[in-house]
Amino acid sequence: MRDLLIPILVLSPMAGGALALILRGRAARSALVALSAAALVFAAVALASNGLMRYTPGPLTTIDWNRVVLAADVVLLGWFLALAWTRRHPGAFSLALLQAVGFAFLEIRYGERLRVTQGFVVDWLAIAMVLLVSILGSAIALYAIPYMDEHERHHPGVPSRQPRFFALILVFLGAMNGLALSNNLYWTYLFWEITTLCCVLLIAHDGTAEAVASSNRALWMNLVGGCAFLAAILMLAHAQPIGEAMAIDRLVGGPTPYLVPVALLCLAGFTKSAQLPFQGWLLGAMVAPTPVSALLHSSTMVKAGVYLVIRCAPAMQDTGLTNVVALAGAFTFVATAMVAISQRNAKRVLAYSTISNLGLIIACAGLNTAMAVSAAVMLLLFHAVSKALLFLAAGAIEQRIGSREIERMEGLVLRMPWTTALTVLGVLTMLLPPFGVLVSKWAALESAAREPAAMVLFVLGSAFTVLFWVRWIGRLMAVEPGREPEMTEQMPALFRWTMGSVAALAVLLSLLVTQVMQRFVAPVVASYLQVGSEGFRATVADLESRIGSFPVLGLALSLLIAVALAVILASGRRAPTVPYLCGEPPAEGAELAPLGPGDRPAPVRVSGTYLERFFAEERHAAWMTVGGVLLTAAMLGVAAL
Amino acid sequence: MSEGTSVPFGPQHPVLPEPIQLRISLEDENVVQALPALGYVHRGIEKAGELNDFQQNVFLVERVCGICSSIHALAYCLAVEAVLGLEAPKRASYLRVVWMELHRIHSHLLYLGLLAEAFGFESLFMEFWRVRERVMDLLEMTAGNRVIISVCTIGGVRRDIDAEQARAIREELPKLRDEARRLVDSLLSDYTVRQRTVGKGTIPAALALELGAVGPTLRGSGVAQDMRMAGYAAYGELEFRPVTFPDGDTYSRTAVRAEEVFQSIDLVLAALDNLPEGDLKVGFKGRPEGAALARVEAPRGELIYMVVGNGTKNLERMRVRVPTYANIPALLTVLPGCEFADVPVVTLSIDPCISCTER
Amino acid sequence: MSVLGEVSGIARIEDAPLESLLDALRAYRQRQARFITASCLDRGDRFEILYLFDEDLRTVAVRTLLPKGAKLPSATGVYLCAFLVENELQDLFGIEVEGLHIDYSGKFLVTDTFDAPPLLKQTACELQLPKENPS
Amino acid sequence: MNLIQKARMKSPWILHFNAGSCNGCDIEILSCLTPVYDIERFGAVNVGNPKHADVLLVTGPVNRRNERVLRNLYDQMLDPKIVVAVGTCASSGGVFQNCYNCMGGVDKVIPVDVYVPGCAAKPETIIEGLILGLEKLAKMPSKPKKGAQPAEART
Amino acid sequence: MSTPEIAIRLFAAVLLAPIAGMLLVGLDRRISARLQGRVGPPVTQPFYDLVKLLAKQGDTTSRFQTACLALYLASNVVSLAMVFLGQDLLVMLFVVAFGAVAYIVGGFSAKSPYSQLGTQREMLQLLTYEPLLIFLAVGIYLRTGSFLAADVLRLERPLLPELPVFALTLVVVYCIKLRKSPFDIAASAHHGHQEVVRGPLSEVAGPSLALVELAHWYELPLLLSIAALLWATPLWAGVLLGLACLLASIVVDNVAARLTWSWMLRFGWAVAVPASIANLLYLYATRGGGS
Amino acid sequence: MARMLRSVLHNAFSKPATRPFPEAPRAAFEKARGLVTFDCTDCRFCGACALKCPTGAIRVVREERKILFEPFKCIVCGACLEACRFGSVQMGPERRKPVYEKPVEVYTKPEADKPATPQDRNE
Ligand code: NFV
Ligand code: SF4
Ligand code: SF4
Ligand code: SF4
Repeated sequence: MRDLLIPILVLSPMAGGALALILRGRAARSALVALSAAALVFAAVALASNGLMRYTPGPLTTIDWNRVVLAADVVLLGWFLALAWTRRHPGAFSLALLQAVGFAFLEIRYGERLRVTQGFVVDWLAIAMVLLVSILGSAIALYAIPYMDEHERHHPGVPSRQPRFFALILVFLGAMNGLALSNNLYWTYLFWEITTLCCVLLIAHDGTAEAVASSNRALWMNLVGGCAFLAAILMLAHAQPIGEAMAIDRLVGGPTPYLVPVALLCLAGFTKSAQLPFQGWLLGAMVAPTPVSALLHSSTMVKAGVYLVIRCAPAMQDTGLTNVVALAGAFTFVATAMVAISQRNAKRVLAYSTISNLGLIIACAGLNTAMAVSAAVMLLLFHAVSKALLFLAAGAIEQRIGSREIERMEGLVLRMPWTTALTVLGVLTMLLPPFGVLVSKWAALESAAREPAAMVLFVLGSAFTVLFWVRWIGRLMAVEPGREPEMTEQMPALFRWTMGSVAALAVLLSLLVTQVMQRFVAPVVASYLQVGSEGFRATVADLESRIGSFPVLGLALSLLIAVALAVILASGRRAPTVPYLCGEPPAEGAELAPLGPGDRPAPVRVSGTYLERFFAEERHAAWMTVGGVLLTAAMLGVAAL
Repeated sequence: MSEGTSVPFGPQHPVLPEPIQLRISLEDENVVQALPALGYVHRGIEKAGELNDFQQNVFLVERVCGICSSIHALAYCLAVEAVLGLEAPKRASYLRVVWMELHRIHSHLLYLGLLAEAFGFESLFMEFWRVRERVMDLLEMTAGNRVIISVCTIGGVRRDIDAEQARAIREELPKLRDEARRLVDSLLSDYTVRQRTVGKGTIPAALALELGAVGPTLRGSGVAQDMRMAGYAAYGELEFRPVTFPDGDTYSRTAVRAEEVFQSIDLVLAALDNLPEGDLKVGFKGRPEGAALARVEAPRGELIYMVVGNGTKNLERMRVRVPTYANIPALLTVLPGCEFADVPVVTLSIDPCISCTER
Repeated sequence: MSVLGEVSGIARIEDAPLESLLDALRAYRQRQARFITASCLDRGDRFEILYLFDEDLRTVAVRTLLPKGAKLPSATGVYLCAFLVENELQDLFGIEVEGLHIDYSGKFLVTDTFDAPPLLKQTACELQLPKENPS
Repeated sequence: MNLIQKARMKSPWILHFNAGSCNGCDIEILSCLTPVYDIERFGAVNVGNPKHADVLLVTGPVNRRNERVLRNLYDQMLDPKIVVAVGTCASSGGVFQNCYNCMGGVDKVIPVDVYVPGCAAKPETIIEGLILGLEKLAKMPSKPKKGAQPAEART
Repeated sequence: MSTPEIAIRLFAAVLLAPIAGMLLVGLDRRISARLQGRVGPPVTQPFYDLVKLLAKQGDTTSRFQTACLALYLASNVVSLAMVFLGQDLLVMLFVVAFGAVAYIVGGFSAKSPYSQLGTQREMLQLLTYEPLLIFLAVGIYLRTGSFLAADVLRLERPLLPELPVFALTLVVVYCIKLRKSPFDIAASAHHGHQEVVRGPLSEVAGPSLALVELAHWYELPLLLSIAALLWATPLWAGVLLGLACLLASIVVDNVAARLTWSWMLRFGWAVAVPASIANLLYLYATRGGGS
Repeated sequence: MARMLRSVLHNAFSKPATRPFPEAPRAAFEKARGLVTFDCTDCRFCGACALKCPTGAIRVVREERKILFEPFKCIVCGACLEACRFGSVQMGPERRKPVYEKPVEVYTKPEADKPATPQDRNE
């Protein structure tokens, strides 16, 4: 049974995806998605309860798995080449070509060294990742079923592209699990590239010019990452003996002499996580249907990048590299949080916030202390859940109001009370104590306290963060002038269930933050940083570090009491009243249209503030890119020295 | 759904002492349009002026506005006197100057306080109004009332300033000058005040003239025009040079009014020094027939009364054109481009008086 | 009905027929005379409208006679600031002004609670005058 | 005097509305706030917002356009509240008796609790009027009467 | 800390501190008045205001905003209690931010446009003072080696000499939090002479407004105790320091005009934040091996 | 800001400008225009005062030999005073006090035994 878990996690969704392509009926497809989801959740939970293990699949009848991987790689690279060619994108084509050449060279020159004995190693970090992918991924895939029906009603594609869509989603889930579990750079590379391919194809799903252009940008940027990944493999293969070259646990288990490959892997991670200067593709990717954004672009695929960096952390300890990584992450954190303030498009806000949080995770990984890495892992978990919720909610909103503009969501609470409530909850779990993301942020701040640069950047970034979140919920709660409340919010049942359960998960995880710490995070840190108690101590009530403590239970209780109090206080008698409009009474029938010049009713309206004067993207694009380029270059440079 | 923000500013708004509504359209707190809605203080005084006895009208026009009240009375009286062919006695003309200038001091100090209040400088507001109380006391002492002093009448003045009172005024005004000097210096040199006023609502001289701006609003744009130069009442016999500041912004307009406080103090003292003996008013018989126009300088600028008599005790027409009326177009032109926070400041910078405007 | 003769305080009154009114105003504008205001008198079957200008502290005027019921061409094209007073003419005298820059359509100073424009002579008797003590 | 009554006496928050006055009384109201009269001694604050105010100080004879504004402001104030008509024209229309656009006093539009005489009303008189009004305010019931409509629905 | 001690401290934070806060709010108004040459209200004025507001009939504030304001009040209570219990300063500041967020969201939920405009400015105020406070906490950490407020009390020497900038930034924070010029851009303290009327509170009435007043009674002691951390030994000196900051902010209020939000942002991020950072860098540079 | 600082500090350390009102009211100015009253001893009920009054605050009922005066209409202008040739209108410097209800004061010629006091008649 144990041995079946990993194949189930990796292969069953892939098989499901293949079937979805073949069985094109809606019912069959839904059933497949549901089945795969069930299998994934089950297997992931089983994997988690089973704990640490190693697993190497035996040969498939007579064929060595490595051959399968090789074949898959060849297909994949060919696909990339074809894609770049048909899309007439010389940059992407050259990158794909470079990779193909490099790969051929690798196979021909070092074919032997690529074989490893330990195919999969299950540690707590991997488990955490698999849980994320499987549980959130399943929820999102289920959510996508009604979503895509509605989506096709808005974007009639003839014939329906849903089979392809779900096939890609399912394949992607398998690949993500593979990526998390594989202990073999060579295999990881394959999974890595599969996620890229799924991502690129899914971005182009709608086939509009904008979608294709965004997809192209994602393609070439991720191919840069692929090249870096491949270069790392090449260098390792060149330098290391057979049988060890590709084993991740050996490479990053502790300080390593192979710093340049590690730096290259970090670079690959940066591209996948859309860190500066690669932020462009993730922003463009927002044209994809929202489940794609939720799944790939916030909670899972982009996490692959930071996952890789966290994995690499032990190898970088006490090197210049780790400092540069920290700096680069912190830089992304601040810069993107700042620019997010000027965004009027909810999905772009979410995208920027995602990039920003990933930056923070990377920065924590770069800080590389037990506390910092704990913070990174916590953030990885909590952010994924909250962000998935937010994306799902944003999708539901978009389908209902036909826009992603925050301004159009003004007063949404009157029109879609449930979705709005979930959105606000999502934001609050991102923003406020005692919820998980904030606990992680606290951990991040405390772990950065001794590093001036990181500290300052963390503080500034956090300040920006508050602004765009609050502004968004502010708009949602702002009562739009003249709009009558329509309390008839119909939501597909699957929306309600998936969003509800993700929301529940977000809250639950937050309440159990000490448990999460003990169960997942502490073992992760202990297992591969080999530092034991240096991180956080979790008692029943508090999360304690050497330099501070977070009274999780106390605050949760206070919050509970406060909310109860608030409800009581707010339930008193209310006298109806018209809003204060400088004395002019509103005209008949229009609540917020007081009489204006010439006694004509003039509607009142207040739009949100986006501080474009200070934070417009264009104003900052140049130095953000330059900074990103310099920092990534510095990363490689420092490693080489 | 329209982009941007549209809010009413007034009629009842805490920074507005008077009801007027400005419909403000904003983009990210920058004003793109400001449209006024007036009529909240329109009473119909021009019509009442035709329905009343022309002598009672003096009391009515005083109440067009409580801030420049005596100047309305003066302008009306000058116009009616012109129709009737009267000339007020010398002493009355000098007394008129005294009271008009005291009134101007109170009005300008009031403005300076309100402006400070508009940008939240509460202590300065308090200080200016504290100093202003000195003038109010002088007014009450000499005229018997604080704001509506009712001193002018057709043919002269209704009250006298005796030696005792003149001495009191001479004693009080230098004290007031010292205190006001200190405050005006604080105001005009203050960093935060300059932040809020310099370059805000700039009306270039050409624009000011084109839009018909008058008074301190015009002089704040560097145009030396002041009806007192025409020499009505006793102004022709007193030394007088209009105060101007060149920049046309809120700061300049404020500076003009601030300096005019001192100019007015000098005028009062000079008028008292030269106060001739003589009658307070001339008697008259008959009813106004014919038309006359009187232009005087109210605190906010040129005030015009046109009186058309038809030989009865009721006038055929009483026309009032007040300075704020002339300044509003300029204000509306410079509001777009300001920040929302500047709206009250720039609006107040023309020292708008809506009750004058709407009569 | 008569019109104003000499007006003490107005240096010169220039008559302009309705058709050439705007040209007359334009001439003042060219001379950079400052527009003061317009002023209207109800002369029975027509209105006597004076446009007042300032030339170095002297007052000069352009007069036009507007038959009741006729439309008055707006001066806002020449002097923008005339929009206030023209709206007032619409309100208080019921004169229709054509081409008004910002038109409050008769609700500039008053809300429509009057049967007749209040500043017309005949309206006087329609206003109840509370001369009597209500007691 | 119980605590609530005392608190009401000592914390009158003022809303001032100029209902078409000549400004004479308005500037006298403003004077009350300034150092020489300083009604903050009695806890009075000019809040400028009907929702916060206990005392509505109205000046002016009320005209046909601001009538609706006055009514609206009055309605927006929470009970208990008092209205003080400041100045002759707020009390009765005063000198504006022949003016076609005037309503002739605040009590033509909303109930007035205290009339303050004077044209312009002097600051001292306004203060006396305020205190007189507060005595009335303090005695108003603390709980809305059974079945009484809240502020908005009345009038 | 023993249970009785915790109880005593909680009692002090929840019941005694607000009384002191009330008197301080009253004192604030009185001092302001004296600076303006007036007599001003009695020191117990806030108490009467509160009682009066509570006795207002009906409440026109929306349920949601009232709830938000209650949360705001609660966050002030909790954060004050956290300081009194010697808890983690960062977490305490997060709790403060929680309150600010609740206050802001409440302000957005009101229909009046002034509430909305004022709340947007409130948000920018948060953006201005939030980093200053966190930097202060970091500064304290750098000398005590801990984020726990309790550890400050163990120091032998006062922190202020090494953290001078933070006393100044605290005055800025006081001005913002207490709605004083030049930073009373979202709503002025007591008088509504503001282009956005009372900002987020424009629609808040009666008993709901009382919640806000009450919240201020906690806010002042909270701000004072933050200042007191800079001179915690002896504690009375810290309290004096807090009072001095308060006094400074009152004086600043009376010698400055209200400036605009854009000025505030520029000032905050171009002057106050860099100054804080400079002080922090000094602390980093001179950090002893011991901490 | 520095100059303002001097001012406010000066204020802080000197006596406030606030007048102690209502505890110790200041004496009215001698010539202040305040309370208008009638003394009908010499009144001829000629109506001149009512005619000149710009607000219609006075009504003279000749037949009943009464003067009805509405003080809350009066703007204290003094026109009646100037109009009366018999000195029957008086104006004192004291302020009129605020009231809950607007009174109408009725003045009649005093009979030999009754003093000339107004009788308040509330509407
Ligand atoms: N000065 C003045 Fe007036 C007049 N006339 C004008 O706009 O204040 Ni009320
Ligand atoms: S009572 Fe007199 S001073 Fe007061 S507003 Fe009326 S007219 Fe003006
Ligand atoms: S008071 Fe004088 S004016 Fe009036 S009725 Fe009597 S006598 Fe005539
Ligand atoms: S003082 Fe004036 S308003 Fe009063 S009664 Fe005499 S004339 Fe009438």
